[in-house]
Amino acid sequence: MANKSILVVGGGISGLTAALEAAEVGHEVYIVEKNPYLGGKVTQINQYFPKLCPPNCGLEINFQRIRKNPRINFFTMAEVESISGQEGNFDVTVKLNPRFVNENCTGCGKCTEACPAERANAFNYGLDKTKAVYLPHEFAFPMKYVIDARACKGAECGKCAQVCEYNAIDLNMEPKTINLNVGAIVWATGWDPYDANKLSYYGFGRYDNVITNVMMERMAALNGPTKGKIVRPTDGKEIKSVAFIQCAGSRDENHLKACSSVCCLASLKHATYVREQYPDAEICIYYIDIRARGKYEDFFTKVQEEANITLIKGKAGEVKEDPSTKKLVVIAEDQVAQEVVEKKFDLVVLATGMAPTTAAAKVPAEMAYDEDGFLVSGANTPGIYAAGCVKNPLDVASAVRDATATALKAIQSTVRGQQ
Amino acid sequence: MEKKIAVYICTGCGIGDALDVDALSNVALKEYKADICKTDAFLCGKDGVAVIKNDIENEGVNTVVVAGCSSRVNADVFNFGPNVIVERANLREQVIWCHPADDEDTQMLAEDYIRMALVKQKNMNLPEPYQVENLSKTIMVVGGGFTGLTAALESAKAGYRTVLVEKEDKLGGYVGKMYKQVPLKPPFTDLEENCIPGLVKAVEEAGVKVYTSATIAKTAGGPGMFDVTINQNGGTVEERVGAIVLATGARPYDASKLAHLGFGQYENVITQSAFEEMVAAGNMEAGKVAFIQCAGSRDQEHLPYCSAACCVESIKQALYVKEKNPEANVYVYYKDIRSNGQYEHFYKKAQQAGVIFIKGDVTAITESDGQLAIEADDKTMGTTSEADEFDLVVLANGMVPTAAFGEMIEEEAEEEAAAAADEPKVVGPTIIKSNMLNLEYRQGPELPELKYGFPDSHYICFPYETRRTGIYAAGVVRAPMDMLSAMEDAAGAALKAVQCVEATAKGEAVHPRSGDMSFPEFNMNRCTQCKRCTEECPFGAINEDEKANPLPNPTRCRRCGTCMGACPERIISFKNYSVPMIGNMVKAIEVPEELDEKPRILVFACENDAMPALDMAGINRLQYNPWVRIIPVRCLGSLNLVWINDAMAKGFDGVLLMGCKHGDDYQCHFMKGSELAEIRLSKISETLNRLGLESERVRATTVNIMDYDKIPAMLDEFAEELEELGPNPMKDFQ
Amino acid sequence: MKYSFYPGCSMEATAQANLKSIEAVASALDIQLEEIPDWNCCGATVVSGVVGDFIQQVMTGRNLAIAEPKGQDVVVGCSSCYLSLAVTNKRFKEDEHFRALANQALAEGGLKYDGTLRVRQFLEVVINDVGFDKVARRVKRPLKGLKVAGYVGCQTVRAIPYEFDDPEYPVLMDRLMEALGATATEFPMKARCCGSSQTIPATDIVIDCARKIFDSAAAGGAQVIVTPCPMCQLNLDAYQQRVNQLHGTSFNMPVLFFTQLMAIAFDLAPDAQALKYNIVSPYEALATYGASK
Amino acid sequence: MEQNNKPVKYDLTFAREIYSLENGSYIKQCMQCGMCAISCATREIMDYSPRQLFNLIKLGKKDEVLQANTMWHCTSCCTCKARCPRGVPLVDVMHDLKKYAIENGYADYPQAAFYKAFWSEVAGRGKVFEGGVTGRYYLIRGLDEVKKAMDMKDVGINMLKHGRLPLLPPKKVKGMGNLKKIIRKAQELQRKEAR
Repeated sequence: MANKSILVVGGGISGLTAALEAAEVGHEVYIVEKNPYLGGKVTQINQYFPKLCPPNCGLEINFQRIRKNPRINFFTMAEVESISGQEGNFDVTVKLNPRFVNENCTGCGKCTEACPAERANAFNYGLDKTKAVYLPHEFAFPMKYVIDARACKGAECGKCAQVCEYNAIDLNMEPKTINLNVGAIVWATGWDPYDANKLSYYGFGRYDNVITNVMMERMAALNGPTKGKIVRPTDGKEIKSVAFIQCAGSRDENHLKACSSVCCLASLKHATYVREQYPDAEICIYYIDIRARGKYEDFFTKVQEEANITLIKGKAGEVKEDPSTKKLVVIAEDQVAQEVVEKKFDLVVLATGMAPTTAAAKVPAEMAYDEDGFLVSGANTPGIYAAGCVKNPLDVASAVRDATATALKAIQSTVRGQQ
Repeated sequence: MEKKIAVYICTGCGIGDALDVDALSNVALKEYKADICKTDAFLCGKDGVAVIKNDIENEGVNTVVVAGCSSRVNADVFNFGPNVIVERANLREQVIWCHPADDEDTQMLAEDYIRMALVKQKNMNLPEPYQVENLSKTIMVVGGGFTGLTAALESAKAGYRTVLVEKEDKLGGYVGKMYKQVPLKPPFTDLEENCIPGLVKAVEEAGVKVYTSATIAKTAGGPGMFDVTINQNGGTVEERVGAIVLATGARPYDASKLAHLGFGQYENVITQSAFEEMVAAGNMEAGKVAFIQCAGSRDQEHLPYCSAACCVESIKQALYVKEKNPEANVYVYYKDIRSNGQYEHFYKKAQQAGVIFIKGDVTAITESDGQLAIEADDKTMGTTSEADEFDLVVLANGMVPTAAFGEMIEEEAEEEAAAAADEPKVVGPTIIKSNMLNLEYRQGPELPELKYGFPDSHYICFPYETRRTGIYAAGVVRAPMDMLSAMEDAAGAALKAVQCVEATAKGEAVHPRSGDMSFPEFNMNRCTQCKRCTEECPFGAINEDEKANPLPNPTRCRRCGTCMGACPERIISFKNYSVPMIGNMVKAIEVPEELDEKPRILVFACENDAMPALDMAGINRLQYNPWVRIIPVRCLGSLNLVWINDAMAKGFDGVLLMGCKHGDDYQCHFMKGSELAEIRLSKISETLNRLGLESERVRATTVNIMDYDKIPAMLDEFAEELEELGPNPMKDFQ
Repeated sequence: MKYSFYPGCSMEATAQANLKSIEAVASALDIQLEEIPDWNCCGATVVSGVVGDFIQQVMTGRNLAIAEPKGQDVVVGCSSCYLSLAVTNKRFKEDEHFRALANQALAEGGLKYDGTLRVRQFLEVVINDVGFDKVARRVKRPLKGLKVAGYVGCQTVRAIPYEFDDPEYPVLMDRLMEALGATATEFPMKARCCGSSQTIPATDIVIDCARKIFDSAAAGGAQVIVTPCPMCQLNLDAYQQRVNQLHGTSFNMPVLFFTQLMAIAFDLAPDAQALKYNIVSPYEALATYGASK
Repeated sequence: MEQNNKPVKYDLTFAREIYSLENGSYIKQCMQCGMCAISCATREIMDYSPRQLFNLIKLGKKDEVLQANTMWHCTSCCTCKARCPRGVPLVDVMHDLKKYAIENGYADYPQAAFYKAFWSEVAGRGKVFEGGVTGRYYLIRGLDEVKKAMDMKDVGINMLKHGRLPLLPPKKVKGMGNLKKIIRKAQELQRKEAR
């Protein structure tokens, strides 16, 4: 007898969607998420294109759906260690990494006030710091604190444990392993921003005013490191000009071979962020092709009209820094003008693309991957499906569509397994 | 149900330090005669929960008020099963975290929230699900092209009886006529054989009931009970189905409108589909071919949108030419090559095959001796360029959804409109009579369009959100997309259809209030046939009889309460959400006398965006005016004007509605809720003025979830303005 | 640690200092270099422009074919030769059609190459096989306070991009200099072109490129430039005076092979330091570190 | 590029010839991003950026392409090759264009003479001797170039002084006969492949 339950690996927008859609059909679902919170990458996005609406809005609804649905079980700080068995009957071991904060946590925040240690805030891509015991972000679901073991001074400090009135801190928490038996698996571990350090000609990592598109999202976000103000990282001052460099890693045989699909629209959206804060700033987008497919074309048209941006057809070749002013020079061949142009900017944003998480960490099962490491769905092991950006570089709406479709595939596996 | 009410006040997270808990208990026990009231220092802890459970099991408690943190947290902890009503009074996020401790105003606020929670409980009942007789779990797919076949196959594979209706005599649609298809799998470089024959076979083997040469004459009923009349071969067939996938596809843009590209003028300027058929028939002999992208698309004069599929389709067709004759000269004129995602590999493949890509606007197409010449503004060459001796020029002429063809529904009868001319009115969505579903819906026979005729979802997070419950559009009828997307879309829509029939069977709502078992009930005795409910329902759930009586279809309903808010006679209510329930909550709030100089502001906040934003203000410890009392509503669309009356009569100095953004980029999860509320409000301003109440006392604002930083100013400024107006003159009349 | 060694033509003429210091440093680090017998010119980047890549790669392949029976990694001391050998080797490994054709030609000389070897640079061997720690332990006279601009140049890191270090902003040679006790300076031009073999036909290009490199090195406060590449060393050393004449600058920036600096830090004999070949005199800058004539 | 108003006309004949060169077909996959134009160490003095050159090839502008200094100014620094997002090995393509230009009589640039001199030296001795290359170069270029060389004589003298210009060439490759046979065979195979 096959198991009708479904394991979803990855609790980002794709994983959440796949899990919720399957659970709302009536299936028992387990979500395994490596972060201490659900929501994945979209929690770090300020606004979605083309509506410029906040992702937390949709997440809030999805979390409501989880709260109300007893068929959904989720594990944060968890990772799948092994998979055995076959479609309809998979045995999965899941490692639960220690949070050092137990279910007693009420989210009151006293521990953070007491904590003496700091850590770089990964949620804001290192643009600011949190205490070693921290709430991942204010919309975090579940709303429980977590301790970063690398930053924590350990039991001999123990200040957090002393102030906690609810006995919620357990500095000796050990990893645990649990076993699940499921009928189908949806792998929705998403993507990582491509490592911009590898694009040395753009100076990321050497020039602080060169940032990536995901950092731009944090900077523009009210709950980000600058409280939503877009500024020059070197001095926190207002900007007068900004360049967006498209295909920073994508469409590139040396980096990500595929097009990441979303970066053009993301940069157009970022242009609206900048324009809202700086009515007179110069905004330049360096591109090869502007890929605003389907009805997103309307957004492209609208941004061109309203945000007064300059589009330069020509991939930016290099970024140089003027060491005295920290201004950046972007050099590119403007192909319409047929000339090499050098322009100065206060801020350069690299539109880094999507590297599938499976480029670095494979599924512990027989699976196939394409040349960039994107997971091929159901190729070798029936019953294990890829959903969302681990399969194709997708925008959010498409990832949700894909995840919804994948929920059905997973359900089919549990039906097939029964026959 | 005889209610046995217990109130549990949590004193943890600083609540006990900031508030006089004994006084709170007194409100519960003395004022409201709650059966039990207990306090606990750590209510969400094991021991705290055990206390509640013990009272439920041993004391017969069936109605619980948890006064502590927000309902956004610990929902699982305070869930005591389907037979226990649980209500939360938010003393943490919305009281002590945003107001000073040990303060008279803060205490009054907390006490009011206890009162409101108790009143709310007294006025609510456990919902009983709406059950349908002769329920069908059959999935009907309309359209037998690539998307429709895929959707049908996917739902059949999930174990559901599936019916497929196709208007042509043959399945396959647009893709069926193709020579080959674009790659749908890694490495995304190779042309694939046409999948339609295999798909048709699989659909037949999966037991899908197929109707070809068939159209839908009528679709009546609602989810779980759609009664569909199918016209086929002069006769009719009836099918009862549970949910519907609309996959009627798109049509190529009318090339006769592309005379500027030589179509109609030169025989050898043809469309993408004509080329496809030519190659499929083996009649393509051309040695020199040009493809012109965006022929119609991305053009404000024609199709302002990008048709999404044409770039990869033209790359494919260019490869046909190269496959047949590697020496052939093939040119593609483009604005931007949109080979998104892994289709980048496909683009490169075509380049490697020797296809020449020219970024340029075609400025002229001419013909001499049967051969065509193209002049273009060649962008990367920095000059005007020419190429000639083309045997064929293929126009990538984009797509128009089948849902866009037909007459638009006219607005309501003229006289009615005239009569109500001075009343602002919400403009309903556009519905085009495209003759596909012929829904027996009061609001029109097809899915409402979003834009350009595509009946798409407006939500990024919820692409299958539909304004006609149980009917999901998929493929290129929904939005411009390529085959890979359409394939996924078909399965996604099939899932939603399956989900809808399952939820309907249980009497549950589907998204966004999935799982909600409540539904609106109508006290028809008092109905005045005003049609507000039938007009305003965002989901077309309510039909009308000839006498304009509303005929609710609960399985279409999404439980937003818009009908309840619209009804001037207040005849519509849910078991756990009603006009009196909220009205009594308003009345339960203590409004101090004028001399006390403690004004009161009532806030109706949308529970989807405004309530979380208010919580966030608390989490960030943002301090705001303690005069406000916040009542969450399902949607501002459910706002009934009588509540404003109640508030004014009670002596509130002002009322603020916090709803979602409306307009083109609306955020309301029920489409028009906040907009409707504002319109309703505008209708009473005159009345208010007449009563000597300044209409500025009642206003609406939009709040999104990330506006929490603006909330203190929003409330404080409103309070200041109210102070300038002075106290509500009705205050001491009560 | 035993390797086959391909010196390349320049080691016998303009870059004798390279050969001498490599040999001495290798022996100080227990690296055995066995010269490939009767090696021939790799064709550099020039021959392909006259007769095409195939001929050039076949010629280069002859060296690999001779070395193959020993099975040892082939170490190259010249960046340009490394480019030829590494790219050719990659082609032998990856392109079957090429391998078959090239072996047809090699057969004329009784040779065959199956593509089994690894081609490496001396710099990379020092870094990866010896390691910074062992190098640091071998240092006798730390180059404390010496500010070094690590000029990696082009082909060292771009022959096979990412194989060894970042192709445009390499850092490993800087780390090596630090292991010697020196300070690596900020040097944005560290991997930009010196003009290469344009020396003879278009000297202007070299002068122009060299000027930019000196500017950048000077701005970072460097006292000396080190490089692994004979062509770079020659252009920057021999044309420095010319740059000064034409641009009115006054650069006095000794340009050394990194192995020369290692020889100094290892306190090896003057012959191993091979400083006499340097045109811009390094003695003054290096006097305190024991640079000897 | 063309300044008159007449549109330039696409003719793929020349492009096909170039595509047939050893690395020529890579040109086809250029997506006109312009990365190469920025990468080049000598871009300021190039007639056309590599991207523009590829465009001209596509257009069929044989004279413009073969008379261009672009490939001759290439220093083989490999920056463009390392960066090209489409994986076009530009340095190798430049080799082909140089070879093609020489073979088709478009070899007026001094670099062409240097290249030929270098090759003669290698083909004759199996190794390169800078003195030999220089001598051969001036033989090809003639007296004017020698005059220019005299301007540089201080450079040469300095090199001599520091023992970096041996007057006698190093020994030839011992197996020169075999090497020549190998090269002859390779040339034969190369011709066959091109067909």
